[in-house]
Amino acid sequence: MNYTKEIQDIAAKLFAEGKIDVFVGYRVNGFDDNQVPVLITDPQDVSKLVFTDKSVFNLVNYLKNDHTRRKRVGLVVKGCDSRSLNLMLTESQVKRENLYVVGICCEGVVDEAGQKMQNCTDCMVPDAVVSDELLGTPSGSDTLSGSYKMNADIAMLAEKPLTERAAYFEEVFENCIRCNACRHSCPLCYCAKCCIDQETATLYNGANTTSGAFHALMTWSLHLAGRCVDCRNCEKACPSHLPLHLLHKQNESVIYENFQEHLAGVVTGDRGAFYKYSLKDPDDFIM
Amino acid sequence: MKKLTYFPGCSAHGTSEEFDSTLKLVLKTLDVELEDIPDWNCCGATSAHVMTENLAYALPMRNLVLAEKLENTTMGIACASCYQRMKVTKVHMDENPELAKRINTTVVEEGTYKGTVDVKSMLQYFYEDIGVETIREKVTKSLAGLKVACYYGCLLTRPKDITKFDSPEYPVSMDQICEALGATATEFDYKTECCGASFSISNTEVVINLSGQVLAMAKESGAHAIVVACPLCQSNLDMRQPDIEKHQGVKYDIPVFYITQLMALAFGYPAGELKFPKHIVPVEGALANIGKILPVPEKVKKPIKAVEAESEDK
Amino acid sequence: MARVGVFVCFCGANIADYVDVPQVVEEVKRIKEVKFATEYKYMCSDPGQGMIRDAIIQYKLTSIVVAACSPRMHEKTFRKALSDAGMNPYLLEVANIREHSSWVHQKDKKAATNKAMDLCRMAVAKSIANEQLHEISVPVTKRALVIGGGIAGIQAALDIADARIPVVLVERSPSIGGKMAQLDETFPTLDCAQCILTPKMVDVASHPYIELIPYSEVIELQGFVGNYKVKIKKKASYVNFKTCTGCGACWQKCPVKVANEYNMGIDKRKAIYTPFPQAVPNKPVIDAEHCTMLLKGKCGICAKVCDKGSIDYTMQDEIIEREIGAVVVATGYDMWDPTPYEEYGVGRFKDIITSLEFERMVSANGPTNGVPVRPSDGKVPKNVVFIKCVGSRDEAKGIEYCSKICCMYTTKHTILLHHKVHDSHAYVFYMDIRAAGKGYEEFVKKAQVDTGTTYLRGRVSKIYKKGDKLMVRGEDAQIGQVVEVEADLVVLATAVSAPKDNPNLARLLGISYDKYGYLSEAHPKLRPVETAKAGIFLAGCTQAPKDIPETVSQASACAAKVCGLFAGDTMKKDPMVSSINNEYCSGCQNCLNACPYGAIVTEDVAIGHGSKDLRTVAKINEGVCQGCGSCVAICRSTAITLAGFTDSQIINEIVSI
Amino acid sequence: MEAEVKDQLVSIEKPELIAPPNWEPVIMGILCNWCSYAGSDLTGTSRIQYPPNIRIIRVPCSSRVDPWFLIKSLQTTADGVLVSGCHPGDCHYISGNYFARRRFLVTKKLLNFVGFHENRIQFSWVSAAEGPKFAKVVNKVTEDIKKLGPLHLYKKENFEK
Repeated sequence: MNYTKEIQDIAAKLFAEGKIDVFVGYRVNGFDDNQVPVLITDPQDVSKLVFTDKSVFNLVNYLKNDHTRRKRVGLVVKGCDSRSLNLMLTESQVKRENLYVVGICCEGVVDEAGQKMQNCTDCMVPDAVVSDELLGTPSGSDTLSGSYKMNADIAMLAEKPLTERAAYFEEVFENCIRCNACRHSCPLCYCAKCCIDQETATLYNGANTTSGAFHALMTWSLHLAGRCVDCRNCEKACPSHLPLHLLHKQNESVIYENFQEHLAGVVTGDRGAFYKYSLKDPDDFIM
Repeated sequence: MKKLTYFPGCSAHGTSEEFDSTLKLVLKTLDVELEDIPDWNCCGATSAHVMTENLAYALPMRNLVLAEKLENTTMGIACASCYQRMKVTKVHMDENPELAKRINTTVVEEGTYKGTVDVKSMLQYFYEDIGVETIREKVTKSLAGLKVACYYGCLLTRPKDITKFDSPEYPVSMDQICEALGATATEFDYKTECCGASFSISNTEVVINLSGQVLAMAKESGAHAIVVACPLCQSNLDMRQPDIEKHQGVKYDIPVFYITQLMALAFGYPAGELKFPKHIVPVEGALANIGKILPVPEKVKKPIKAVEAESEDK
Repeated sequence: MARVGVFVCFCGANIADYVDVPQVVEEVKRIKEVKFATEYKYMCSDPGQGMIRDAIIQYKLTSIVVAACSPRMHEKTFRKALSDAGMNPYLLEVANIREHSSWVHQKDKKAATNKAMDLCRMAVAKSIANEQLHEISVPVTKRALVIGGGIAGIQAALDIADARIPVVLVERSPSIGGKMAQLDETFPTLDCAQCILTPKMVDVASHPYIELIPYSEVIELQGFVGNYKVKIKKKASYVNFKTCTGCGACWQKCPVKVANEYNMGIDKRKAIYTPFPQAVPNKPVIDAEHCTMLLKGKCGICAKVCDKGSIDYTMQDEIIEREIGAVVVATGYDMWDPTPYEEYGVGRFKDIITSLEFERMVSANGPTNGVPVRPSDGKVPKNVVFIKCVGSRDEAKGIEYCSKICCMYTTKHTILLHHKVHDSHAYVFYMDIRAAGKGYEEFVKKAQVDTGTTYLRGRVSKIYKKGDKLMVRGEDAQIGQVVEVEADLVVLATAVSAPKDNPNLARLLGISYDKYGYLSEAHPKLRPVETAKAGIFLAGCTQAPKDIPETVSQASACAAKVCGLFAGDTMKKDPMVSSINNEYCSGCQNCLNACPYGAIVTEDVAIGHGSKDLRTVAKINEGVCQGCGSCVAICRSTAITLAGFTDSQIINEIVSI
Repeated sequence: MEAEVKDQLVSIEKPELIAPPNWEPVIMGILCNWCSYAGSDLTGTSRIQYPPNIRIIRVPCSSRVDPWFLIKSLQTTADGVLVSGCHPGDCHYISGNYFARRRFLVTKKLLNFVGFHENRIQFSWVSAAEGPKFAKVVNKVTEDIKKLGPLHLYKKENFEK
């Protein structure tokens, strides 16, 4: 998977036609072959753009940035990224007319060790669902009603005894340093002011303790329930390497299996699962 | 030349041979080539679906799977019973892929069921794929003068959700085809009543009673003949007619034609090729009406006139 | 620093027998915010309330906790006590130590006392976060809109107008009267429908407080209870009603004939017409779909014969706007179309008619001068078969519900048939005879005896033609046999169905409707005339099938509701509603989805002080908000606060024990 | 990942090891005003007895219940929570309980996933007429939680009240 040439051409053309103010893409970080996001404003710099299977980050996150807000932006999205873009559009955070979206039919990206990422092997929506231009060959996978791939970690943990799970997660939350990098890296955490940081913070307990981390991360994952697109930006950003995807995938599997909803963000205008309901939702867990 | 996958069914080779052979004549004129399903099997009608669900689905499914190997997208079926079994299976399989997968395991040697072939009765094929206008164009010898009662029986248009063709209570497709041939279709309210088919052998009295009512209503409607598109209808109304006449003490003398026989006749095939001698009730009397000018129907009385409207006119 | 006063009630022995009240008082005194705590036998009594008033003043209390019975019982009483002492009544919290402690833990006084202490701690903690709230007063436009001019709309309009409240009555057709104007006689008393309806119609036209807008439709409703703005499209009538005298010269000379809707298409009307002789207003309108002058520009006869010059072919649709405070929806019903009954030959046999067609035939002012005739040949029928439940109670072809009125009107029809054609015989195929109502069962019994009607219990499976007769084949379940009846005329008691436009109207008004299209009431038992949207009420068959007495009762109930709503100059509203903090709102608009009342809209606000850059945020209309808090829990940014149940209050309760 | 799971298992969910003598659980009951709170009042007026462990908080509607109320309760004072609302279709606010139902299921499963026993988070629909049902529900929840013992998860460093 290498669309470096195509993306450079598209960016150059967009700048030449004056259609965009800034292009959000990837560049090689400079000391190894891993990549970092780059915001290009000068057409001269277009040659810095690359796109390979090392282009891991979800660039939609940069749309909540002040450098891109209210500007005309070109950006590159993979399947998962496009879903978060879809949700941003649905939740009125960005205007479609300000964007030029280069969609990728993604074949999966790799982590720093060169291993295919777990969310890529599990990926149900490899092709960008929003785009002005689509690069690559669409996989043709059924994004709306395809069968759900249960995350292996979730399945493994679900089978463990409760005490083991509790102990495991207690360590997870203990290792959290409450740096909020997960929140900042998430494209869907765009709130003007996060609930954890507000005056009610004492109520929310944002303290840098295990119970504070537990509270913050649980609240965070519930706020992303039915919206998380499994791009794993949070996990890549976490300095403590916490397995944050577990919380999101757990919610996703419950929602997908119980509520007959599409995966988050595959349909434009389709809001997260918590913002609608069906009369047929399960009722058997309620006395 | 159009091509059509054909499922003859067992009766086409026996009791309803005249249906089969005239159908082939008609399709020759209409420029349609029939492709028999290779190695077709029994549709399972009347016995399989009361015994086991699996068998009732598996038998038609094997035919459907075999039909999918031919390139045509439509399967035409002469016999109404075969059509019914095939259509029910197709609709249920398409609605429920899980069931299709399960039934498919029974006939897995033949291949995987894909649901690519549509199932139509020949009547439906004539009406939807050929079209009444095309049929009208092919008529060389008009049947004007012949009054027919079109009898659809129970299976061709019902159940509505399965067949999705014509009205389940008062269908008109065959009537329109007959009119296209030049014949007059009478207003016949018993066109979908039961003929007693399944009791033909086991409880003939029921058949005599029910088919007798159909014949009586056909006579009442002024028809010279009954037209059908189902072998069982034909055999009950034709073969049982002498018994019915004896039982009721009425002389009906109404021959029962297959729609294809009349089409072939109108398309100009000589009567000798249409296997009329296979009929129990002689057909000559009815066919003699062809060419006779019908009396002009009595003018329908003016509908009631509103009192108020009349007073205004003055 | 909050200064809380706690008042623990004995409730006679109700609390004191099972909870150690003095111990509770001692315990709450230890809470540092509690500056005063006491006990009394009956806090709700005058002396009890007096203690609260006195303590507020004496100890400069900032919030009050009363530990007593359920807040659903006496919250209002104690709030009033606070008001009387000059304190904001919403600074009160009630700890429910009776229903939730003393009465349910009668065997363990220690546990009950412990629990009562905890409940008091929770209430104290919550009260600390209580804020001063003020009743929302919403100004009211004292004018009602009634949609639909059938008997329901007429009754509602008259009742409201009689209370000297202006009413705008909108009717879609050229005349008010509705379905009742088409009826001949009414069950069970056989009153002439026209005789009892037309005086009311005239009252509407002449009432000083009713503005009748016929031949028009509601196209838009904005605002909230007490403050709606409605847009009404007045269709062009091409006749100047101000100068027209209703002399009738125009419609007598009009050459165009159109099927007459009033008579169910049995006869013809003209292209310029009044629907029926007693129409209100009795002014003709031109049917633009059929008038040759309007279609082709030729004719113009009506303009020539009108000596008042009232005909104006250039007239345009007009949009009327009114400010109103409440809406009564009375759009009535449609007759169900029996076409799916193909086995009856509906549409093929002319001599199968619906009951409303029969009603028109037997009506004295009907198209056949009150004599039922066969549409096919004009002969008077001798054998008439009535089939009930055509569409009703039929899941396969019709609708599941019972239409309620068919049993009764079919009985009435057998009587009318017997009156008009003495040697006739009626057959009724029925499923059940449902004659629940005052005098109904007696009416049915008497009709059966007087008319000699043959009642056959069973469904009809087929109708076919034999000669010029219709053969009706059905089951007589009581003898278990198939029967065939030779009929001259078949009358189908077709179901009552919701008006086809109801879903559109419901969307336009912002109210809900059920799967059949009937508009939904707020509560099936206790709020049967209200909708979930405040200030919109339902009358008549638009809510569910019902007969005339029930329709009239519901219409009068609507009127009472409207009058109650308009009783003061402003409406007082509970202040426990949501509000939005613009600074926190991220504008995701998910709360709009969650609000069942449509109380949330969006607005664009400047981002910074004096900035021209706009940001879209949510905005709550406190007049519409009912205070459920759905939006609060939905809001991730905690931008929404529900007064009285804020996050701080609830969390204070959670962490206080 | 399996290897990462702690070797030392804390007996968090074993009451016999940790529960002090005469220990009584605290159950936070969050009830909607129109159905369940009225139902609990009816339990009182009917003098139907139930265990004294529940502490009742009144909210206007089950849809007002933010999942973090449950998290907060379990982290601070409560050993278990019960949220109760109107039966589906009976919501005083038309559709509130449908929104709530979705959140509850996901919250319950998530809390269970990270180590809370599923019986610690319970839901019920209790109408204003179901006084006896409310008592039954409280009985069941109390029994369930007594079996589970005190909750210690994430309570180690309780912050200022």
